[in-house]
Amino acid sequence: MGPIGLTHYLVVAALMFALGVAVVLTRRNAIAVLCGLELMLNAAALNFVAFNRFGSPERMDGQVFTVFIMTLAAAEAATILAIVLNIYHSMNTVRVDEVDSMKE
Amino acid sequence: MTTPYTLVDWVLGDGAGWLARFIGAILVWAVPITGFVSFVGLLSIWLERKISAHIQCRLGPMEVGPHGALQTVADGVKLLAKEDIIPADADRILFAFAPMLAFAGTIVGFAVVPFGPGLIVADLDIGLFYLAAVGSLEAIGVIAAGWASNNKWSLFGSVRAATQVVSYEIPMGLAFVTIAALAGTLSMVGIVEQQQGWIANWFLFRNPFTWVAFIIYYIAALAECKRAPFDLPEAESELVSGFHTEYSGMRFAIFFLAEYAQMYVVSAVAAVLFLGGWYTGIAPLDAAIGGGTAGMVVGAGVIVTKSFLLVCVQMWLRWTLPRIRLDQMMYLCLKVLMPFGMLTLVGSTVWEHFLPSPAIVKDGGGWTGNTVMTGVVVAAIGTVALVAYVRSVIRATPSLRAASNS
Amino acid sequence: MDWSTIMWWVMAAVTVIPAVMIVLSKDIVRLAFWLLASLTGVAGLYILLGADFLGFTQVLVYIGGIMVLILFGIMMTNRDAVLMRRGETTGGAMLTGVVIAAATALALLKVVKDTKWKEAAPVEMPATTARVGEALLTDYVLPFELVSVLLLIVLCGAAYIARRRPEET
Amino acid sequence: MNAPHTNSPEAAPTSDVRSEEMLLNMGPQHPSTHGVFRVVIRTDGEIVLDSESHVGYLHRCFEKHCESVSFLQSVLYTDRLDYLTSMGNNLAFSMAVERLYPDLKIPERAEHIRVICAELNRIASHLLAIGTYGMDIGAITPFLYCFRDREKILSIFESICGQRLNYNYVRPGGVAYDIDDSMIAAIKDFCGYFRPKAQEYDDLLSNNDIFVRRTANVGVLPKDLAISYGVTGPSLRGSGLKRDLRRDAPYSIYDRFKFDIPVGTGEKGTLGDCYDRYMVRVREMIESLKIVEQAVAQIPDGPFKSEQLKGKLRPPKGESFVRVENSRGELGFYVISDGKDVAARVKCRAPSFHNISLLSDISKGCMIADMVAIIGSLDIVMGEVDR
Repeated sequence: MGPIGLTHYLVVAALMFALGVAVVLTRRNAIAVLCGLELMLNAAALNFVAFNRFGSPERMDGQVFTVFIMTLAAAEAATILAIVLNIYHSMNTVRVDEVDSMKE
Repeated sequence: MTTPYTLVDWVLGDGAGWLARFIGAILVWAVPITGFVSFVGLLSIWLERKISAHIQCRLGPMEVGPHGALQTVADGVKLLAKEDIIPADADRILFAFAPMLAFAGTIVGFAVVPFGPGLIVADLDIGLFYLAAVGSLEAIGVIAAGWASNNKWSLFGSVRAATQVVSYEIPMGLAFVTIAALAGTLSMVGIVEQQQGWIANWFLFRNPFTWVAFIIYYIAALAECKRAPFDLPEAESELVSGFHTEYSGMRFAIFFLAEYAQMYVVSAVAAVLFLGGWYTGIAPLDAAIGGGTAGMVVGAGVIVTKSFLLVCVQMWLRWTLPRIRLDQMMYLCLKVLMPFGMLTLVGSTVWEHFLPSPAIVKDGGGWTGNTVMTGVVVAAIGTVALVAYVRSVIRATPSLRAASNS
Repeated sequence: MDWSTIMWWVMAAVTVIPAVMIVLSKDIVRLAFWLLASLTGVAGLYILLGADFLGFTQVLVYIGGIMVLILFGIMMTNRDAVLMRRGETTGGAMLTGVVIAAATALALLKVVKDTKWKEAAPVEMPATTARVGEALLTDYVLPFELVSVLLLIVLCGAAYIARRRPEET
Repeated sequence: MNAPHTNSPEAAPTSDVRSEEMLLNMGPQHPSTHGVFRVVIRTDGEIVLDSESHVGYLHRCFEKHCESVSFLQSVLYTDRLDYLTSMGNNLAFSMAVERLYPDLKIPERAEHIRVICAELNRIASHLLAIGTYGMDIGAITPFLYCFRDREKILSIFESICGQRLNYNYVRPGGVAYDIDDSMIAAIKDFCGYFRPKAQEYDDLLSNNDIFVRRTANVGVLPKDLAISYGVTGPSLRGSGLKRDLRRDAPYSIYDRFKFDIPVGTGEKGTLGDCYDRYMVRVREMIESLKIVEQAVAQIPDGPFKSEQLKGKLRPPKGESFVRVENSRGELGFYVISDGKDVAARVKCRAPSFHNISLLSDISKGCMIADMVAIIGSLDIVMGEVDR
């Protein structure tokens, strides 16, 4: 077990991403799905920062990207929650598989 | 790069290894900080009782110790001995976890609050940003408490807490940014050092807009601490006790302590940002005290006194004002504080661009043309406010006045 | 093993174990709190990577903002505890999800293992706050402004979507 | 910020939108229901869609008691009706019994003492109402200020009749004990003390911006709705109707005194809102003080109870109805006597019961915090609602 390198971070990010995928696929509650999405976004952001740190520490691109990811995650969370609240208002459910009125 | 553990270095010297530094940091800081938080809590609770009592024409606790000074200790012992009740259908783990989260969320804020020159756990170069970040941790604890209690009133309390804390972070952040833009640094020590010299160097008096920033910060801080008139999350006449309705014994005491510790944190931050930190505001006096241990002791006394004065103002407000309603709370934040905060930020930077403060004179000096101008503006605002107040008093309910004069 | 290695393992554990618990936990509020722990771990990893500004931004945005929003959303929509805890996942969905997630994990790990990553020699990272700010306002000023506009749109849009519409029935 | 909370049903969110509704039990153990009162609220978030009042937790069979104990003993039970205005309750019941006797003369001195006590008690009751109302809104200090002054009145009562809350002082035929010069001096002292103090309540509450914003335009009670529900007292006058039995149907010796009847004017918001009801109470205290001052100034010497009523009361066969303006509204007693020493039937018309009955009508579409403000502004006493 050598010093902590890029691979360590990538493994953590990969695990996080896979767990995020698992949450998104197994959950039916829209808010739980949102939590899974946040996990996946964070995995990607962690990769960006790690690449920045170990790839080109003299530049800031990875960190700036992460800043944008966080901004977008915040925007996404706000929008999703607004939609979820609206769906809950009109259909009284937050199950993603029960919101199917556009199917037929 | 700033050294993270100033006092640790001071105690251990430079040669210590990481383990020694880590344990040293815990010993040197964790114990005093926890002790200080408890002391702040006990003192504030006693102060609150006495202040409220004197505001309300009564004496307050008088029995235990001189002027009831040990009443809070006695209460603490009582709370320790009380049965720890967890409601039957509560989420037991979250219920137990919530007070700790609230307390931890408060205590981490102490990491960047200076208690005096050199007396700071970590002088992070993004100290102010750190404070803004951890400021909402306590709210998470409150939300968890409200949810875990499985009580509708508690749930209302935590929904209100969520709404309130998230909203008021924005005007608070705007006030932070106003000062950070003036100071050019986010480090708490750096900000204090910018205010060295005469009282005119305090950021409060730097330009007229920082006055507004101070008021905005203070109102937002009241809301962050959930103090009256923003005590909606625990509004006892509406929500029984809000989020801590179901809490008893030590868990309740921890919430209580967290609330008072947070009151101290926001007040100390106000002292650092606006009121010159550990400087007395009298340049020759500061110079006479000098650095070293004497400076540390006096500086600690000054900043703690300033903080406690602001804590007392919070108490004064609490025992004077009624509680505002939820929609009014949001109105105040979104339609009053936020526009004013943005105006403050812009106005302050524009003022600084055209009328820059002179380079800080470390010893003496400070009363410059800028200061005079600030004084004029402040005096004008003060006069307008005074006239408005007198008018409102004169116009107050004429019929009742007529009746009581007849 | 030095301090930063130990801290890395701690932070990695704080990140991954709660992430596993997110998959396993039945209760949606518990799930949200596990997410909170996981995101805190990520913030710790950022700080270990020398990105202290990002670390505290993570705390500010995720824990102070998004987590509170999520908890708020849960409280607004899941009042019935029984309904909330009952039958969140079906066996089939669980199986499919776990299989796909495992496949993803394996694929990603293989990529991580097989690729020869260009790895610069580890250097001490200077304070990042000023540099991030500089980068945002020079090289990335256009995306920065676009993101601001996007946030404004989201602000209006979310308020519009979530508002009460009593006239509609 | 001051958007009016209208009471029209269309202003309330339509109920056929399925949204996050919650049934909330406010009370019977809740700090703001002023006793064991229970309101079941259907809320949408913080907005009250519907509310249903449940009373009866404090029912004590007052009327049945009166049919089994003597008239003098019944006075004791009237104390417990509106326990904050026991003097007024005693007075109303005593007058109802006295009216059963043809040509009974109550001594002048007794009448004066009755008026002084009733009005002082009205001040004490309004002080408590205002104080607890401030507490409902979240201001704790006015409560203590009000209690400080109420305490002085209670001390006066204590010296007069030995009791601080349930006086059992006004009895059929007069009052239980005479008052002496030191008590009159204490009452005069209080009048001089209290007049300037009233300004303190204005400073603390009436002119407080937050208080005004919390109460103005909240819980608007239109005049016609108030009349149709039989609302009386300050709550009715808050809606702008100048109706006060002391003026409109004078009993005892109220026709001799000069006083005004404050009514709501909608000065800070809509006519009949919580602020108007609150303000009527504040102003009524000053009017009561005027009555006390006049009564103390002209109190004659003489007996303090009628010589005609001695021993066990056996009113002649008949029935009587008396209503008085109590601090919460019109308190009426309907007493039927069949010549025995116990009443054949007693019916009490309690103002709080009528005042609280419209709660669900005026609280539709308000917020939970407003619900508290509305209950507080109606100023109910559960002892009287449930009897």
